[in-house]
Amino acid sequence: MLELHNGSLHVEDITARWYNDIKAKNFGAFIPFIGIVRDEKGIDGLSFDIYEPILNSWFDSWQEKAKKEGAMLLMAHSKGDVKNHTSSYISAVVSPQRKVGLRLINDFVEDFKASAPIWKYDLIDGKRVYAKERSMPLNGAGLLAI
Amino acid sequence: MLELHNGSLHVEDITARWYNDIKAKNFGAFIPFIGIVRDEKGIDGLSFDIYEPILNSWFDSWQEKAKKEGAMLLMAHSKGDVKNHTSSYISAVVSPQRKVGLRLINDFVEDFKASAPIWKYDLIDGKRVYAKERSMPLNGAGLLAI
Amino acid sequence: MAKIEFLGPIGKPPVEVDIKNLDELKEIFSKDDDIKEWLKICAVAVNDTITKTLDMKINPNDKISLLPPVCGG
Amino acid sequence: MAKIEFLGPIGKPPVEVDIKNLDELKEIFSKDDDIKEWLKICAVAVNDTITKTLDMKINPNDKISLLPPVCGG
Repeated sequence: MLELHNGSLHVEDITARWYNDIKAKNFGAFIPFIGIVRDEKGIDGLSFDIYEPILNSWFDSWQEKAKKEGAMLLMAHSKGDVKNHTSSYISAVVSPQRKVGLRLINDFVEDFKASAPIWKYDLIDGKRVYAKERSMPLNGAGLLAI
Repeated sequence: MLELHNGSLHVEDITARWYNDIKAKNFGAFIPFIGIVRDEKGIDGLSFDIYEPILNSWFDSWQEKAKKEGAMLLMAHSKGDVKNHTSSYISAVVSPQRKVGLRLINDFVEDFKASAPIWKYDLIDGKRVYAKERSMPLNGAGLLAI
Repeated sequence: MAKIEFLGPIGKPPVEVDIKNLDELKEIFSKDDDIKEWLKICAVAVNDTITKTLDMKINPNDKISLLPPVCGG
Repeated sequence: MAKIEFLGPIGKPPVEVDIKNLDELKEIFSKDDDIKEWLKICAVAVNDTITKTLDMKINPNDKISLLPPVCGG
């Protein structure tokens, strides 16, 4: 399940809801990865744009992959502004097996960083500044380069 | 920080407390691993014995390791009986860096399984049955073997 | 006419173009100095699937999206 | 006298023994059929540190712990 929220994520509510949804489903391991906005380089926070159609298909293909290993993925992400010291991102794996779960959360979060169509901006003096230096070109980038 | 609880862990309370403790500390990533007792082989739950002096020194040595990478570890474990579909174990890494955090939670949980002096019993018809088949001899086992 | 969307930080309103494949789109963009720098680093999706081939046929009503470098989380 | 603790599932009350090293403990245990099977799979801690050497000197008041195979989580 993929959910998008306006602004900061309510981490306690989301993880508690997920935990209560899955605890009786005999999975064994629940591994959330929670991203928290760091106060650095004088930013007030981050802001995000998301292209939902491709995010959804990217997530669905990972869900299929997880399903083949008996696992399930959950994800929440913020749209718009997220202040320092609040959360913009939670990914979680539920798995019957510890090792599968630990491998999946690693691979899923790494591929999320490389492939999810989400654009990050630093919030500086009330303005959005594209975090170009920290961003990664998608696989296939440069197709129309002249 | 290592905390031991009698019976099942209150997952929502523990993870919310940890999250609130660390969210303003600029770590960036918070990765809990939550173990949930599976209903299998006709058990009603699990039960645990813990040898605290060695568990504490094992945990402290991992905390030192994490500290050298700028990260921090948190752990909660149950003593005594834990019913199916409730949690007996939470380990968490907080890290400024995603990759360090993901590697640490993997290595910490794996070594926990191999090294933490905790004994597991299946609860079957109100009796504790040592989970011998799933248990691992500690490094150095057999020293006094005849 | 195919619709071209410029996603995220590109900050350019959508345009409509009359093209039969992506090669023709590249030709059109070669005259647009605003977009040249972005083209080097953007991936291209046709109807929400990222494509890696320029000879892809484009139909009227197709949606073409330019996706700049990403940084979720 | 050193104190021997049998941890977890061994389910045996502690005993006190008069020994100068772990080799002597091994000798004493060789006569105890109850504990023989456990010895093959148990690690041994002296004063809460797991040891891998039998010639370790044991002092009076030392605590020796037998730790059977573990399975936390």
